Amino acid sequence: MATAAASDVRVRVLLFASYAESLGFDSINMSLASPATVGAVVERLRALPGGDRLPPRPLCALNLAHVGPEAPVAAGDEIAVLPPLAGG
Amino acid sequence: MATAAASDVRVRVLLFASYAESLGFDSINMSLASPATVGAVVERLRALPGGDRLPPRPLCALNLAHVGPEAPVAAGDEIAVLPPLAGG
Amino acid sequence: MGFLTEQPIDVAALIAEVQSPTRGGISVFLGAVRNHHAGREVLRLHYSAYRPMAEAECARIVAEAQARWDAATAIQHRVGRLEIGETAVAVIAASAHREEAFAACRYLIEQTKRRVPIWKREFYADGSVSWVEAGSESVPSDAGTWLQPA
Amino acid sequence: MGFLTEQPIDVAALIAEVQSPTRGGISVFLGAVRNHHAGREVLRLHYSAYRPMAEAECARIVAEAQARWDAATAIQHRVGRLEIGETAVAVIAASAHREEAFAACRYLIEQTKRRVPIWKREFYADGSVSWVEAGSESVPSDAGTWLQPA
Repeated sequence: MATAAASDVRVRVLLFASYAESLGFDSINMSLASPATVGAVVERLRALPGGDRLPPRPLCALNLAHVGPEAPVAAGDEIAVLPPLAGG
Repeated sequence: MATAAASDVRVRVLLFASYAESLGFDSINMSLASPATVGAVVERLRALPGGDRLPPRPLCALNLAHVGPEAPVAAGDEIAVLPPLAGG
Repeated sequence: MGFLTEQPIDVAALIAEVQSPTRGGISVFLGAVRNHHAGREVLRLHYSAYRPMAEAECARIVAEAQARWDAATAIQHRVGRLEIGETAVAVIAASAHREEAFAACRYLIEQTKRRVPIWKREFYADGSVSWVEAGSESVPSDAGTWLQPA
Repeated sequence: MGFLTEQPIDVAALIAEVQSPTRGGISVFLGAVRNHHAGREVLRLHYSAYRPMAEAECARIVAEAQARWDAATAIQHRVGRLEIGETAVAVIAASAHREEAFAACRYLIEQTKRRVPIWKREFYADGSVSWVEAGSESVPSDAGTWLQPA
């Protein structure tokens, strides 16, 4: 992980279902160099053990709403990485 | 009504809802010259008092199934003349 | 038989009739009595039917839907006096796939409204009463599919 | 809130919520647990959710449907352990006209399946267990309408 700096963005990241199983955790706090995006969060997760299970562009949510990888993240945001949905 | 003859076709005719109200009855037995059709039944009804309430080609049923006016009728058949349907 | 009933329609019981472990998609349409019609306040209404034909026509519609889609289907239509908000008709289609369930359900209600010999008498707030004759007065030009061959 | 529930879904109660004397057409879709999937015998399943987002997404879907059609709508999705035949999801749209009720109902179920963060774990007769990942793995190319602007 990057060393925390004054300009770093600290966010909370949630994983679910098969992604949580693959990476072995379902939530993590992460610091990112500013400016940061949802895509940068995904990149960091993919570099972790088991992270190759994540596709390059998984479904993601930012503060409870679907967003694309280009969405900017701010300190305190909650980012969720979502396996293929199977409701209904 | 026509006088019954050996070749006459005797049928039962049912009227419903507004048609029964207009003609003042909801069932009648009728003899028709053979060969007869559903359309001939309608013509006879339209000539009766209140029969002008029936359109020239009303919805009709023969033995519990929708038919057109050209449908032939046989002795003992049940013909129904149906006002616009309003189920559902 | 049993497509027509004088009793309140039990939707849950009808659903249970068509549901099965292989049919996971269930589409239901309910028609309920509205409190207004053509700008007039409706108090209640009364459905009457040419009952043996209505039963036969519902049976034909159900058979057609089941032949066209892989679906189990049900129709129930209330007759007699109905109050505002009561269910006048319920149609249900259950299938393994929701597209088929929706399509079959839609077919059931459209054909029921077009073909089943049922009539409605509305009672209005101003004391008047009238037959509701929304459907076609004459044989529709596209009725060929459901007219019995001459 | 309350779009998700651990309790059995009470369809009649949901219908009563959206029905009114002015809305005579009610379209309901139910998804029930099937006993087979991709050729395997299913014994039961377990739904989990990203619950605060699932609630928020259902609220957005309902609001979208109500803005687009003149319809009252409801969504309820079960979470936790479900047995074969139990109702996993119920969506309902009530409108003055059946076309709108059907269209809104269809929208509710399609969007619920696409967008609400819920996952399904199936338990099979052979003792195995697996996540069912039927949906898209990546952001769909036509997701623009429901992605929040960056």
